[in-house]
Amino acid sequence: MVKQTTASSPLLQVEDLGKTFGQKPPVQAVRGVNFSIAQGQTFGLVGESGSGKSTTGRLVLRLLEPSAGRVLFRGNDLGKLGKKELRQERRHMQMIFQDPYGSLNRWMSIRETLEEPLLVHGLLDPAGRKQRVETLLNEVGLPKAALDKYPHEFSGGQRQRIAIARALVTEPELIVADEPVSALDVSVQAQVLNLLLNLQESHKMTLLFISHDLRVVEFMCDQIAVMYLGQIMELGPRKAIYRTPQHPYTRALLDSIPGRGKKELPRLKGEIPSPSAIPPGCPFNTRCPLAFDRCFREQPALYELSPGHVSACHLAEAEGQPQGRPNNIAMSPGTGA
Amino acid sequence: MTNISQTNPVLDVKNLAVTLTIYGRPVPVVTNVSFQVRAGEAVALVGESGCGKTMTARAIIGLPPDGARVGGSIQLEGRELTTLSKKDRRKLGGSRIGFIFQEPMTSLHPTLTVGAQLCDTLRTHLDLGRKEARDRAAQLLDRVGIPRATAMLDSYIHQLSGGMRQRVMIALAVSCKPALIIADEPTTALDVTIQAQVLDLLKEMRSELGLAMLYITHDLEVVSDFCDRAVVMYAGDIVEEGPVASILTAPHHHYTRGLIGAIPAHDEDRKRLTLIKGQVPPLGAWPAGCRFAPRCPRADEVCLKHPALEPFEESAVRCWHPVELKKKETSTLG
Amino acid sequence: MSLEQSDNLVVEQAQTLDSGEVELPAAVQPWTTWKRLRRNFTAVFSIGILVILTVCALAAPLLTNNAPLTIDPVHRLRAPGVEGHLFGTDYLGRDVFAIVLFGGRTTLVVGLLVTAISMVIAAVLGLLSGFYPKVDAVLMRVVDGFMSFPSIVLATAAAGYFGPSVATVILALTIVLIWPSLRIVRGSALVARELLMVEAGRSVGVPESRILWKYVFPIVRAPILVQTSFIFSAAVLGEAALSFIGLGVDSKTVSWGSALTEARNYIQNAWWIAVFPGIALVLTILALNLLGDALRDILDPRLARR
Amino acid sequence: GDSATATPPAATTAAAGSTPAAGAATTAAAGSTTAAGAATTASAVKRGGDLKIAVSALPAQVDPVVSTLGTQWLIATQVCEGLFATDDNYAPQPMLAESSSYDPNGPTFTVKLRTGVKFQDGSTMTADDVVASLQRYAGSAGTGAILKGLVKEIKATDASTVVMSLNQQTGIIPALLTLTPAVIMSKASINGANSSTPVANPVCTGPYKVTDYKPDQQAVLTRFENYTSRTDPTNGAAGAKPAPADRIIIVPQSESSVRRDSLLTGSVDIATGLPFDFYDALNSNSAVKPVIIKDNQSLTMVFNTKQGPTANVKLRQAIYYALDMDPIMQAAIGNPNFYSIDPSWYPFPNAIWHSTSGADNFGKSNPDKVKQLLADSGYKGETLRWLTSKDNFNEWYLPAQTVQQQLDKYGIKVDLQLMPAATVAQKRTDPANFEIFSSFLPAYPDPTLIPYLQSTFPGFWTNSTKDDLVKKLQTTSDQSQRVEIWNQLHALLYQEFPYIKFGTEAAFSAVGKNVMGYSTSPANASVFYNISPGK
Amino acid sequence: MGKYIRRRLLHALPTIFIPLVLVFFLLRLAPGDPAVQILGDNATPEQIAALRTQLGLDQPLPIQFLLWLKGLFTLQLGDSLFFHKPVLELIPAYAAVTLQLTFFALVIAMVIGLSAGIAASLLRGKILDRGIIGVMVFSISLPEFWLALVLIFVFAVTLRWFPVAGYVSFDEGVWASLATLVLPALAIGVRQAALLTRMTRSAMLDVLDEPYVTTARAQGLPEATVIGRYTLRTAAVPVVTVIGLSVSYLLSGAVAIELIFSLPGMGKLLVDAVSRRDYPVVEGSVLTIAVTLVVVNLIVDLVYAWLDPRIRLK
Ligand SMILES: Nc1ncnc2c1ncn2[C@@H]1O[C@H](COP(=O)(O)OP(=O)(O)OP(=O)(O)O)[C@@H](O)[C@H]1O
Ligand SMILES: Nc1ncnc2c1ncn2[C@@H]1O[C@H](COP(=O)(O)OP(=O)(O)OP(=O)(O)O)[C@@H](O)[C@H]1O
Ligand SMILES: [Mg+2]
Ligand SMILES: [Mg+2]
Repeated sequence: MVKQTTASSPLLQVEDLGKTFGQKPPVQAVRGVNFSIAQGQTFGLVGESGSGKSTTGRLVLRLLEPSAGRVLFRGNDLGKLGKKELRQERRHMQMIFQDPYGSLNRWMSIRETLEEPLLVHGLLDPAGRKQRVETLLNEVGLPKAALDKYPHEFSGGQRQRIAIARALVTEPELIVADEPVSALDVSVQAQVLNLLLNLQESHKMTLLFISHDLRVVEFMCDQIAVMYLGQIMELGPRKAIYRTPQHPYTRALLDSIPGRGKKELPRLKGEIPSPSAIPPGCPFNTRCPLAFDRCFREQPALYELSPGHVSACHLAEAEGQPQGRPNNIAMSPGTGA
Repeated sequence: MTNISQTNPVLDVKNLAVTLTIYGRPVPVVTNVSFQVRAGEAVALVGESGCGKTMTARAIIGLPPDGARVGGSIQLEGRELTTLSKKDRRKLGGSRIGFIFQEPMTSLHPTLTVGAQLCDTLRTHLDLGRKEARDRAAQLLDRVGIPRATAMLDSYIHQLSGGMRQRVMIALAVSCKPALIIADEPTTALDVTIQAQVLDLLKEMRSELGLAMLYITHDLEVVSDFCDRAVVMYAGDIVEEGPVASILTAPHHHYTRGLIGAIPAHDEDRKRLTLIKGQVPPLGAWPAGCRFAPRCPRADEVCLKHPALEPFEESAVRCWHPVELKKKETSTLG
Repeated sequence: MSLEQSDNLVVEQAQTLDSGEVELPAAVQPWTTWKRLRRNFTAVFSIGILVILTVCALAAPLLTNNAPLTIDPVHRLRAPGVEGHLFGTDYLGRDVFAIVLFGGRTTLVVGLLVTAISMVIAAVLGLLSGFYPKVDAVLMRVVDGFMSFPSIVLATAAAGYFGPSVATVILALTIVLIWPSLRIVRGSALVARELLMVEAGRSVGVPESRILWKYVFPIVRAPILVQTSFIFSAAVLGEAALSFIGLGVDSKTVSWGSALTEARNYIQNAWWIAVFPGIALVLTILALNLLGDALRDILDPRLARR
Repeated sequence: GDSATATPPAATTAAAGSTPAAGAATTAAAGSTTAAGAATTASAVKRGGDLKIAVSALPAQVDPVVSTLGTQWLIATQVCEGLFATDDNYAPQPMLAESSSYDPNGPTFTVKLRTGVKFQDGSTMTADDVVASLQRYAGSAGTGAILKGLVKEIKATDASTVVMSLNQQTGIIPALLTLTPAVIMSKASINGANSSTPVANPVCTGPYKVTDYKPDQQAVLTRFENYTSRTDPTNGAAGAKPAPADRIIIVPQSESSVRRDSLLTGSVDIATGLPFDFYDALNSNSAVKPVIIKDNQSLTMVFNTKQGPTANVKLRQAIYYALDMDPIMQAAIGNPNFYSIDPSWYPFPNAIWHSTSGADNFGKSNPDKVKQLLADSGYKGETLRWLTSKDNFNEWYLPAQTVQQQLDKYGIKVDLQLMPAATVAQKRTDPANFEIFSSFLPAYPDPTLIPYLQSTFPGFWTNSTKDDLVKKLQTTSDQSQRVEIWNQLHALLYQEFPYIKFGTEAAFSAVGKNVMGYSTSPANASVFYNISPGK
Repeated sequence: MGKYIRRRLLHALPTIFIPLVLVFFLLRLAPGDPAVQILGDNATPEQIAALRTQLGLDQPLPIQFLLWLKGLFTLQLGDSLFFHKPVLELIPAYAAVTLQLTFFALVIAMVIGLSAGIAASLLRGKILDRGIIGVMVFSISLPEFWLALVLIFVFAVTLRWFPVAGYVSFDEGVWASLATLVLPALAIGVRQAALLTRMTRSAMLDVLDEPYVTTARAQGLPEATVIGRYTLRTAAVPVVTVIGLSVSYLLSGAVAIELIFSLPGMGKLLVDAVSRRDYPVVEGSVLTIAVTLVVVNLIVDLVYAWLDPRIRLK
């Protein structure tokens, strides 16, 4: 049996989540990630390519088995659900993918695509399904005539609308959007972002929004987590992250946004190391312009700078309170090498 | 067109038109494109996907796709390229024009070493021995910021990270000290941090070699502190051209305005983005008049006629109803 | 014998797919396939040839009064046109025209059944193999084993058990031709498995069986379709090859392959015995190969220029 | 044992000879040859050169003892000799024997050997070699068993005399010893090998010796210069062996059109075992001569006489009288030059064993008789299973098909079951599997050697009269009496019909225009040592 | 690399083992008795039974299988029932012929296939390209045995350029040996050439469309360098696959050609052995073919690795 959540507890709670792919060498894609998202919030995950954003998103929806940690959704540990229960639970959590060309089944008409989640979850009768699908299509701004067409007949933006409609059709409580606009042109991106905002308001849904584009994340999210090498480097409310970023990585990222050259720090050197060879100490130590000897020895804990704003940097120690749980990676196998 | 340097243009494109043959039917992809790039100047070619940016660039280097017809005139350092023999034209590539492609992973040879590829270009255009070419290649790699340059000569492209690959690409493009560099979205595939590094490098190379640069991008902001002028394309047409600063802050064409409005602004409470409604018309289905008219908030009957690119304030605009500068103050831009 | 090497292409495709470097045909859409097919001259041309040959085979009793097996030793080796024998008679006095028509029935039936059976088996096993790594590990070894097994031994053993017959030929060819197709299907399934849309389906909660059928099968359908025509031609050639080494259909049945084989001593003195079934055979294989190429163009834009 | 694959003159090994017309042409061309009928004289042919022969297959090894398959004896036929050899009329003549005689009081059979005969390794043949060879032969399968049954003991009484003590009187030993497996090899080369282990390099006395042997590639036979030839005139395998060619090179070419083409392009001198349809083209080509070996073998069907409908003699008779032989042979052979409608179970007309006894009005159907016999037989339309194979298209399949058509008219149902020849050979050993199978039968040096007459032969014909006659045939030594017994047996076959003969088939070879000295007799069609390439 | 090869060979074990087990049971379960085949039909049942005992064929199948397995692991494949020679002595001569034929056919296929394929790709859409495609599709559609007979008629019988059939080994004269192999090699090589043409052309076209070729051209490299250095080598990877497949096909698939041209190769040996039920020879041939295929595949993989550093440096 799946319990109902109480209004106060967060909708989604991620505890010590870790994921290691393969064996030789193990790729530690996600390590000791903790966060929670309250009902109706938009939570942003940013970071460079390979920092583990998508993997986190997939772990949250349990499209991947975590190697460590657990995901509580509506108070239930997803890991404890049976195969069938999990499948049923999926109607409450949906995903939007980056590539609107690849994520739609091109052999299914839009009607089939949109009805499928209802069908497989046995929701509504045929008339009800039809009704619901048409309403949703209208909401995402597509004409009814679209129903009997196939994905290839639509542009990228339109397809992303269809993907959004599919994600919404079972009225889920959580949507994980993995770079939903990265593949789109600016003008279309703006359309989709506006649509997402509108829908979120009207459907009161909770959004885990993944993007590498700091401008988009800033625009969309209430809470933002900056990831690096599978770990959260800094997490906090949008204003805190963008106005008073603490972590050198966050600051460097912000500095790199094109056209907004205020340049607090020197340019980041080099590139993100491979997640199969994570440097000891602070994972960012290879590129950090402010790194000092401790960073090479010791994994920084998460320090709370202000309520809800935490940073995993030794430099934050002075300013912040160590949080209950150190940001350590003991739970993900294969570390220590 | 007013406040650019008065030197002779390195690249002078006039009335460039590219027509492809699709299913046996001629389909225009680029029409009436004219612009100039002067020495030391960086010009941004901006536009949404499919508007013909890459096609323009490929026409300039003389490598349009099979079955394409190229019309108009292209002059490089005063030499007309379109009438050159294929062979002579080919020789200009790599020596006078350097080209940087979007995807370094696929644009560099997967089974030849980095050094071999560099040496090939060097030895084609410069009279160098094997050893000299190799030394030169190592210097180049070093110059573009690749550590352990000599060792890297023997590595393959798949052994390098994305940023390194693009650095190699840049080294290749500047290897023979060309007059002009055409960079086709060189940072689109890169992370922001790496993008910033690469842009820095390009900036350095430009000033160091006095290069003229045509920088193709879909993101206006990327070029704001990098390019001098911007040429905005829409559906094969240039719709606006002018100094980057002015285009970013005071766009005259409704399309340019829309593009800029669509970029999420910094540090504002969430409010909706300004939108361009509809979508880019597909190839072969361009409207007869102003191609932006179906999406334009200001469109009226006049717009059924194709407008010319007319000077307007400090820019040039292809619009019957250009946005005037004074109104700009109240616009949404931050 | 060309039956082992059903077609190099077949395996060659399989290998490209195996290596996973194939992006899926972006434009493969059933609803456009037909339109593209109609626009493709080669496809229309080859389908035309196949239709004509098939109709001739089906309408054989209407087109000729002669039964293909009626031996008439008195009228042996008559040249074409003589005594009402349009294509002449063979060394037993059988009407070559009738042999070509009725032989087409056998040959086309062999081709059709071999293709159908082997493709169905290959499709099912290939899908399973592509989707379930454990099945895959076992099955791929079996495939390798079978592919290095000389088909001649298999054909002989089959002929030994069941006696030479159409069914035996079909059995032998089917067993030989399953494997390359299986590898192709598996290759596509491996690619399909990694597709975003499959993950998207899962994320929505679509059960695995439906994923296989609704998401993955349509993707492997395109290579299967292309493969079909190559397998068909391999089967037709294989039947001829089996006939040649004496393992073909029984002599109660005529087929192009057996006709060609029996005609091999007459190339120099009675060319018509060899030439007419030969033309029919070559035309069929030609059409099938052309169709295969055309289908590839149509279904897989990446390979469109081949 | 099936005749199909049984003896040296079987169709598959056929060789040289000349039609009278072609023979005449040779005479004219060569200027010195006198071709009298089938045989040519040794002195007439030109010496020297390589004689190249294309055959469909070479035996797996030289040693003939290990197999009863006639095709496996091809090389031994050329390089080895027996105590006796057949002439062109299948009559046994002494070869390594000087003389021989039966002694009814023993009974014994004594052979005096020629003296001074050299083996190919230079040693001289003695009675010990003969005893060793014959004992090994007697232990072998097939005809060897017949010898074993007849002979109590084989021993050498002196260096040139071999005495066989017999279990009973018999007249068949010389004929039996003309068979290739009965050839004499040096005891040293046999080296104790048993009858089923082949001798790797048999050392014989023949006019050629094997110098290179690759079964799937070629056999090179080089003239044995110390060959001790007989002095009596050449006649088939008997008499003097002139060995005109320096070397005989035999190459296997399984495709008959390829054998023909090899001949046409001059890369071989003789192409054996050709389809009859090649005749016209070869006949009109001046570079080659077609060679028809008439009366080579009988085409037959064999009944299951043990069980099932065909165990009923009336049905078998009905079937016989339902058949018109000429259409059957015409369908099988095509060209009337290549077959004859001849009832004799001994197909060669010149042989003393040729017989028409019992066969009245052979070859024509008799519908009234058929109906009568069918009614008598109580045949109720049971389907008769006929095992046949496409592997022997002309000899098995085509006759079967025509017979099926002919029987159909009388309501006799035949189900032709096609399978590989190997499967037929196996299936027919079980009487539950069939009613009829296809077969063919060449001539044998002696009628007692005809495998059909053994009751173990599939068909399982057992008949006390037959057994008596066969026994008498074996134990009588007087030739004219034996012919008489054979005629009785022949008549019995035409009453009981354990098998039906359709007609006699020729074999067909072709030779280059200069080739001389080949035999057109089926008895010696695969004897190559008297042939000259003429170059 | 050594480790890689070892792993590959280990993987290949089932590839060798499966066909062997298959052939063991197929042969023994199919009707047809080697004893009958050896002795001929004139042998009596007792004699046949005796021979069966001698050959061990009277034992129960599982026992035979175990004995056979034991033989296999000690590489005692037994003697040919027909040639009475150890299989391992018999096969090399036949394998040598097949290898020569394969080699020549491959040379023909590669010379024609590679040059036609490259020419067609460089002239894509032009008349020559279409002509090459036409000839290629036609060649693929010809049954090999048919082509062989036509070749004999034209080149051996009519023009007399080459012998009709037969095999002359190298030590008997290199030219004579080559002459005997030309027609058979052509007869099977043409089809392989056509397949190779198709693959080469498409591989070349794929590579010519690769951005890195555009880069090479944009860098002003001469066309000869662009094709020779930047295109051929990468295009070679799929082509090598097809060559590998051709080799595996030629090794066991040339039965009809070997029969027609009377070449004592593996195909002929196998067909004969199967029809004679010469079990040890069939098993030995299957083993030989399977092992050769494994080696061929290994070589193909090594060539891949040589051609493509991405594989080599993994
Ligand atoms: N199925 C997998 N098997 C092995 N490694 C994987 C797998 N999925 C992801 N990884 C690795 O895990 C790391 C994190 O990947 P992830 O996709 O989560 O990053 P991301 O932050 O989403 O990056 P991007 O911006 O490129 O999408 C990467 O190094 C990736 O190569
Ligand atoms: N070889 C080709 N054949 C047919 N159409 C082509 C070909 N190359 C490009 N096109 C089409 O021409 C149009 C212009 O393409 P181009 O590559 O110049 O666009 P772009 O502005 O560079 O876009 P992007 O930002 O996506 O790179 C597009 O619609 C594209 O689909
Ligand atoms: Mg991602
Ligand atoms: Mg582009």
